[in-house]
Amino acid sequence: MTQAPATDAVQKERSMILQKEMIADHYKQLEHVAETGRKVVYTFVPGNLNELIRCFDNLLPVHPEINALQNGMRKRTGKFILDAEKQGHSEDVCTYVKADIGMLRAGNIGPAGTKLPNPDLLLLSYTGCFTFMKWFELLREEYKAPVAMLHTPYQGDGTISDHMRNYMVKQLREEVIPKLEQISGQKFDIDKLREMLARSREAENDLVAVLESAKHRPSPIDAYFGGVYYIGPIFSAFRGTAGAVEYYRALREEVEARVAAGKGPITPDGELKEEKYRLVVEGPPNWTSFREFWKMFYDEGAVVVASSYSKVGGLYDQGFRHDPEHPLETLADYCFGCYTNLNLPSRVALLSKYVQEFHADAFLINSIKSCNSFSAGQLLILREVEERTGIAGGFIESDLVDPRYFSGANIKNRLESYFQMIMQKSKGAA
Amino acid sequence: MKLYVGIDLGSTTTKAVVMQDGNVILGKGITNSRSNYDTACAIAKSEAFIDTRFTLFHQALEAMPGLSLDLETFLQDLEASFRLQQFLNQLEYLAEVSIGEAQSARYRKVSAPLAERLNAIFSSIAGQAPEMFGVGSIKRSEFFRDLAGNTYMRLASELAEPDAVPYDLLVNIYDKSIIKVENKLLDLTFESNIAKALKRVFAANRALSKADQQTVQRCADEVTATELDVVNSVGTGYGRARLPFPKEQIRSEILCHGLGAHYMYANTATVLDIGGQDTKAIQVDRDGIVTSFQMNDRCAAGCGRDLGYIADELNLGVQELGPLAMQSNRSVRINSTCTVFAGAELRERLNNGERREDILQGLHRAIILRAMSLLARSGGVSDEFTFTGGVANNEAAVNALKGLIEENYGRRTINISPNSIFTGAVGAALFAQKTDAPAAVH
Amino acid sequence: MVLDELVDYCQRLYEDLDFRSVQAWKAAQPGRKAIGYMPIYVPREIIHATGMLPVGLMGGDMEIIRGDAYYQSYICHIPRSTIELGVSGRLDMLDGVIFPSICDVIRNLSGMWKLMFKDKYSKYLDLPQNFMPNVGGDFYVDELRSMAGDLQALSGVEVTNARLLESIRLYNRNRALVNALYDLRAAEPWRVPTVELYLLLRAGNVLPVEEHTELLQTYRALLDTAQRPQLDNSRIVLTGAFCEQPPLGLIRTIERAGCYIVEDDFVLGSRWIQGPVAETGDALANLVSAYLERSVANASVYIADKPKGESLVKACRHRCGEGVIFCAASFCDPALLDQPMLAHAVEAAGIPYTEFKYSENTGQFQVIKEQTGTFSDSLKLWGTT
Amino acid sequence: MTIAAGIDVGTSAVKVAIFQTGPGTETRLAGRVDRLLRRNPLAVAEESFLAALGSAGLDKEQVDYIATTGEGDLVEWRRGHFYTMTTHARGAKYLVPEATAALDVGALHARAIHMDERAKVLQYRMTSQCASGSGQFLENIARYLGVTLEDVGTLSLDSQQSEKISSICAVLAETDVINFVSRGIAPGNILRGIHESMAGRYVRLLKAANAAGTVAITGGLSKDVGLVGALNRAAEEQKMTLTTVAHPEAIMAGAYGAALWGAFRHDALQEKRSA
Ligand SMILES: Nc1ncnc2c1ncn2[C@@H]1O[C@H](COP(=O)(O)OP(=O)(O)O)[C@@H](O)[C@H]1O
Ligand SMILES: Nc1ncnc2c1ncn2[C@@H]1O[C@H](COP(=O)(O)OP(=O)(O)O)[C@@H](O)[C@H]1O
Ligand code: SF4
Ligand code: SF4
Ligand code: SF4
Repeated sequence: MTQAPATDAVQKERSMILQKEMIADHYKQLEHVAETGRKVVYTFVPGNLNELIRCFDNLLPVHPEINALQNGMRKRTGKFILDAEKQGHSEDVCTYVKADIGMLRAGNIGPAGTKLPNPDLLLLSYTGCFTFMKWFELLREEYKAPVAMLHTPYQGDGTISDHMRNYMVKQLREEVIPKLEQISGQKFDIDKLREMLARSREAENDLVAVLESAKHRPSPIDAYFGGVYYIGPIFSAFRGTAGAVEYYRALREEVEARVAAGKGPITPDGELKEEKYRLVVEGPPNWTSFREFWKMFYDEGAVVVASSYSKVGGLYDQGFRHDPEHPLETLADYCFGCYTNLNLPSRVALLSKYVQEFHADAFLINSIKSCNSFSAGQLLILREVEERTGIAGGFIESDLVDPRYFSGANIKNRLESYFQMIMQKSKGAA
Repeated sequence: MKLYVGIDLGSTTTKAVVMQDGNVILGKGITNSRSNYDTACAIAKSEAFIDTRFTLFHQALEAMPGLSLDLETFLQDLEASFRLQQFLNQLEYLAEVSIGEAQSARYRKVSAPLAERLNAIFSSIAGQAPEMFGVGSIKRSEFFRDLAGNTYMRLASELAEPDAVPYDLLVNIYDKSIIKVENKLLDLTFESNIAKALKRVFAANRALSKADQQTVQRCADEVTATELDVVNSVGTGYGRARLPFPKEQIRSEILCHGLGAHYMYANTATVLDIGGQDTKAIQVDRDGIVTSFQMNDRCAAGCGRDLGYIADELNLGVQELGPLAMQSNRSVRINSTCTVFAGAELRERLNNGERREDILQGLHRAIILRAMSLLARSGGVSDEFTFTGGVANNEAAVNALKGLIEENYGRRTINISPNSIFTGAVGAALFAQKTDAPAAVH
Repeated sequence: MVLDELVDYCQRLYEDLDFRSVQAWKAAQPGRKAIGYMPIYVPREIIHATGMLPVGLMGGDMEIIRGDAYYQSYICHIPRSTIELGVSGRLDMLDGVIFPSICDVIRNLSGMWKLMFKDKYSKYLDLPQNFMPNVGGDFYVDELRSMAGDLQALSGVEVTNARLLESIRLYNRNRALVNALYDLRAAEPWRVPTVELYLLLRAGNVLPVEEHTELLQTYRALLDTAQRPQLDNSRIVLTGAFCEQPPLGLIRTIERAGCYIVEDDFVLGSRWIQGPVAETGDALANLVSAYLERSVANASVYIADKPKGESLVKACRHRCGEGVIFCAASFCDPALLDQPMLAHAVEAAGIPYTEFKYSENTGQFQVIKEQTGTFSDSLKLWGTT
Repeated sequence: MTIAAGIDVGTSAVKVAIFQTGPGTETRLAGRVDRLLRRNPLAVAEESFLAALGSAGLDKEQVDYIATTGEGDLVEWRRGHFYTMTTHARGAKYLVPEATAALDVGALHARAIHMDERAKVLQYRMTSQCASGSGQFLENIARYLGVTLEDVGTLSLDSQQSEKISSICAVLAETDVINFVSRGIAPGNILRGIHESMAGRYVRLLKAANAAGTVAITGGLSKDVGLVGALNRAAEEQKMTLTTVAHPEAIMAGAYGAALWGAFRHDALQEKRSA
C-alpha cells in the first residue's frame, strides 16, 4: 500500500514521487540502524501509535503487515507461506502471519531488498483483530524481544464508554510509555506528542478531502485500488511527520484539479475513460495479483467510490481527528475507531451510508480467506446492506498474500456475471 | 423461417434450443459434452434441428386432411425408428474403429481371437438395438457413449477369457475407440436419415394405407427441404468461453438460467440449478433479471457428478439412481464431503450391510443439503421456486428438496419442467432474440 | 441409577438440540429466565446469582441448512451451527446470550446476533488482556458490573454480594468435583472413559449447577461399582479443542485407536479458574482476581510473562502423558496459531506429538483413526524416547 | 522360529504375506495381491489368506500371529492390528533397507512417513478428505484417455512436455483434461501434467514430514514409472535431496510390515510370558 504505481505509460504525479521518496528514505534509515544506533519498534497498522513512537526521536517503526503485503505484490509470499507451513503453521490461518514468518526464516530481507533490523520492542496494539496478538507472541519467540501490550476493547455495543477509555489511557501510561522510554532511553515528552498530533490532524483533513472527492461524477479517484496508495503514509510510519503533511497537501491539490477537469481516476493502463459502474467495496484487496485484479474492474468501467479497507487504519471520514488537547485520550479513541473494531451493526450502517452518499450502484464484498476479523459475518453484511440500499450485492473470495487462493478465472467469471446483472438491472429499470 | 439458437455448453451435457420469433420453442437437442467442444455444439445443434424438423413435420401432418393413421402413435414409432437409425450409424462406425484398433501392433499376439470377440460383441449389440429403442423401453441413458458402452461392457465380461482376451483389454479398446467415434461428426441429420426410418416404420406397419404413406412421404420431403435460417445465436454454460462465438454472443449461465426459468414459469422468484459440476442458486425479479446468486467453487462435491460416480460404482445408469433411492424410507447419513470419496464410502457401507436404497437416499439428501446452503446464501427460497438442470430429472433429489424446502421455508410452489435440463439454453435463445447481433456462427 | 443409565441420560442431554431440559426448567416455575453463553469463559456465578439459568452453547452436530448462508467455507463451524440453532427457533427459550471475547469470529457473531435477534438481550463481554489489577482488573470490574446491571434488569433480581458469594460457593463445589474426576482419570484412565467424562461436562452446560453437582457425585460413586479392564493403551494429552467441540465419534475414535486421554481442554470454561474462588469479602472482586491470577493458559488470552507451552509441558508431566495430540477445529485461528509454539515447547521437552483438525460435524474418522493409531502404535512399540 | 501373517485390506486390493522369522532372519513364505473389484473386502481377505497359506504349504494352526493393517481392523480372526503407516514403514525398510522414509501412494490416500533405522515412525503426513491427486483420480483419467494402467507410466515418462492441471479438485480436473484433449494435446503430455501435479503434492507431504534421503515408494502407484519420474523431478526442483526407490514388490509393503510387526509382537509377548 505504500508503493506508487510504476507503469511507465502513466505520468508520475508529484504526490507519487513524494511517497516513493518518503518510503525509500524510511527503508534506508532502517538499513542503517546499526550505525545510527536507532532502535526499532515493530507494530501494526490498525490502531498504530505512530505519533507516540515518533516522539522518541531515536525510534523507528516497522510494520510487518506492510512487509507482507509488499512482498505479496512482489510475488514473494507464495514461497514464504509454504515455508511457514512446513514449519508447522496451519494452512487455515492468516497468511500475513505466515508470510512474515517465512520472510524471517529467509533472512529477513524486506520488500525493498535490504535486510530489516530485528525489533527492540514489539508494540502490540491489536485493534480489531485477535490474530495480531498471536502474531507477536510468535515473533516474541523468534526474536526474544520484549512486548508492550495495548489491549483495545471492542466496540461491542457500538459505543466507547469512559471505562474503556480509562483502561486504554492507563495501559498507555503504565505499560506502553514506560517500555518505549526504556527502549529508547529517552524521557516521554507530552508536548512533542501534541505537536505530532497537530500535524496528523492536518494531513487527516487533506486525506478526507481526497476520499470525499469520489462523490463527484465521474469520480476522480478509485477509492480502493487507488485508495490503498493514498492511505499508505497515514496508516504507517509517517502520520504526524512533516512529510505526510506535504504528501497529502500535494495529493489533495492533484485530485481537486482532476475534479475541476472532470477527469476520472488513473489506472495502470492510463486514465479511465468511462465510468460505467460506481462501487462500494468491503474487505481488503488481493495483493499477489493486485494488477490483474484491478484490471478486472477498470476494463469493465467499474470505479470504486468508497471502501472499508481504506478505513482499517482510522475512520477519519466519519469525523475523528487526532486531538492535541487530549493526547492520550485521542490515541485511545483513534484505536477504538478503526474499522474492524466496529461491531457489525455499525459496519452495516457505515457501508449503507457509503452506498447512499457516494451514489453507488453496486456493492461488492471481497472476502478474504485469511482474515476472520473482516470476513466472519460478511454474508450477513451483504444481505443487510442489500436490504437497506435496495442494491444487489456481489460476493467474491480471494486472499491477501496467498497466491493459491486467488483464482483469476473464477473471480472474473463472478465479476462478469455481477456486472452483467447490474447492467441488465439498470436497463430493465429504465 | 427465421430462427434463434441458444446453446448451453455444460460440463456434462451440451444443450441446444431452437426458437422461432415470438418466443416459441421449436426444437431441443442434447448430447454429452466431450473433448471436442465444437463437435459437442454441432451435435447438440444438429439434434435441435432434427427436433425442429420433427415439430414441423408434426405440424404439417396435422394440417393434412384425410389422414387415417393415428398420428401420435405413428410419430412415436417414427421417432424411435429414427433414433435406432442414428444408433446403428454410430455403432457401425464404432465397430469399424474398434476392429481397426484391434489390428494395431500391440495386440498382434491376440489379434485373431480379439477380432472374433469384437465381431461377436458388435453384431450382438446391433441385434439388441431394435429392442433398446422399442417404444416404452427404459433406456439407461440417451447418449450413445453410455448406451453402447453398457451393453459392450456386459458382453465383454461374458466373452472375456483371462488368458486369451482379458476383460481389461476389451475395455481398453472401447475406451480408445469411443473417443474417436465421439469426436467425429457423423451425418445423423433428419435430412439424411428420415428416409430409412420411414421405410422401417412402413415395413413394420402393414396396416398403413398407401394414401397415408404417400402423404407422409410428401410432408417429409417438404420438411426436409425447408430452409432453416438462423438469425442469431447465443452461447452460455460452463464452457462458454470456448464456444466459437464472438463475445457479444456469450452470456453468463447465471443470467441464462434466470431468464430461462422465468420464461418457463413467469412467477419464478428463486431458481436452483444443479448441473454436473456446479450448483447455482439464483434469485430473479419479476422480469427474470437476476438479483443475486451463489455458486459452488473449486470443489465439485454435492453436484450431479456425485451421482455419476455413484452410478459407475454401482454399475447403473444415472437415470436408475432416483427410482432406486425412492424405494427407501430411511436415509443413511453420508459423511464424505468429496465426490470421489463418496464412492469409497458407498462401498464401505455396502460391506457393512447397509441397504443400497438407503445409502442412495442419503446421498441424494446430502446433495440437496449442499444446495440448500447455497440457496440460503443467495437469499432463501421465495415463491415460486423453479428447479432446473439435469438433477431436476431425478425424483429422489426432487423429493428431498421438496421436503427440506417445506420444513425450512414453508409451503412453496415448486416448478419442475420436464425440459428443466434445457433451461440455460432456453435463456440463451431468448437473449439471442433480444440482441440484434448478426448470425455470425461459423 | 446405574452407570449406563446415567451416561445415557447425559448423552440424551448432549444430543438434544432443542434444549428440552432448559425448557422444562423454565416451565417448572413461571417467570424463570435462561441466559446462553458461548464457549470458554463466562463467570456463570453472576447469571446464577440473578436466579437465571446459564446455558452453555457449543454448537452441535446437525444438518446445517441456513447457518451456511452466513459463513464462508473457510470459517470454523461453531458459529454456523449456533446461527442454525437461532434461526430455527431452537434458542427461543433463551432470554439473552453472552458472547465472551474468544476470537474474531465470536466477536463478530455478537454483532450478527444484534442484527438478527433485535429484541433479545445480547452482550459482548470483553475480558481484559492486561493482567495488572489496577489496569485490566479495574476494567474487568467495570465490565462485570455493567453485565451484572443488565442481568439484574432482565431478571428483576438484584445481584447482592451475599447472593453472589453463595453462587461462587456452589460453582466452587462443582469445579472441585470435575477436577477430582480429571485426577481420577489421569490416575486410572480405564476407569473413567473420556467419552463419559466429556458427556458429563456437557451436561453441566444445560443443567442447573446444583443438579449437575449431584450428577457428578452420583457418577463418582457409581464408578466404584464398575468393573473395567485396563487396556494396553498409551497416555495422551489432548489440546486445542477449547471452543468448537469435537464430535463424540472423534473422542471415541481416539480412545479406540489405543489412546487414553489423560488431560484435555474440552468444555474449558467449566475449568477455567484453577482452584476455588474466594468465598468471603467482595464477591465481584473475588471473581476478578481469580480471573487475573488463576486463569488456565489458553490461546485466547495473552500470556505475558511465561514462555508459551510451559503449562502444556507441565500438564503433560503432571499427568504422566506419553504424548500430546494437537486437536483443533479447522480454521480456528487462536488454536492453530498457538500450535507451532506449543509444539516447539513439547518437542524441546522430548515429548512426542501428533496433530489433526476436525469440525464439530466431521463424520468420517478414517484419517484421524489412522493418524492416532500410528501415533499410539509408535508410542507402544517404542515408548517415549 | 515364528510364523506370522500380515493382511493388508486396502480400498482397492487385499494383500497377504506370510513370514517366518528367527533371530536375525526373515524368510518370506508367501505373498499375494487380490483386487477387490466390488467384492466384499472381508471375504476377499479370508480367501486370499487361505490361498496364501496353501501356497506356503501351511495350516492355519501353524501361524503364530495374524496381524492386519489398512481396513483390516474389521477382520475378526486377527490377533493384532497395526495402522497403515506403522506397517508401511516396516515393509519399506524390509524391501529397501537403506530407506529413511516411505511414500505410500494408494487408491485414495497418500502418506509420507519418515522413519528411523528401526522403522520407527518419526513423523508422517497424509492427504485428507479430498481426493485431488489420488490414485483413483489417475485411474479415471487413464480410462478417459483410453490408456491402460500399465501404459500410464511409460507414456508419461516418454513425453517431452507436460500440461499443467489448474484445478485442485479431482473432479473438476477431469474437465481440465477434457479441455486438453479438445486442444489436441497428446495423452502422454496430459498424464505427465497429472503426474507432476501429484508429485508436487507428494513432495510437499514428504517435506512436511521432514523426510529426506532414500524414499521407498510403496502402495499401488509405486508401479507407475511416470509418477516416480515426476517425483524425482519435483524433488530436484524443490532442492530436496531424495533418492526414490520403487521396489517391484512395493505394493506388498503393508502386508510385509504387518507380518513382521506381528512376529515382533509375538516374540515380545512370549518373552513377557516366560519372564
Ligand atoms: N434423466 C436423468 N435422471 C437423473 N439424473 C440426470 C438425468 N439427466 C441428467 N442427470 C444428472 O444431471 C447431471 C448433468 O446435469 P446438466 O444440467 O446437464 O449439467 P451441466 O450443465 O453441468 O452439463 C448429471 O451429472 C446427472 O447426475
Ligand atoms: N499396475 C499398476 N500400475 C499403475 N497403478 C496401479 C497398478 N496397479 C494398481 N495401481 C494403482 O494402485 C491403486 C491401488 O493401490 P493400493 O496401494 O493397493 O491401494 P489401497 O491400499 O488403498 O487399496 C489403484 O487405485 C491403482 O490406481
Ligand atoms: S486476520 Fe486480518 S486483520 Fe488480523 S492480521 Fe490477519 S489480515 Fe490482519
Ligand atoms: S473455533 Fe476457534 S475460530 Fe471458531 S469461534 Fe471458536 S475460537 Fe473462534
Ligand atoms: S473434496 Fe473431492 S470434489 Fe471436492 S475438491 Fe477435493 S476432490 Fe474435488
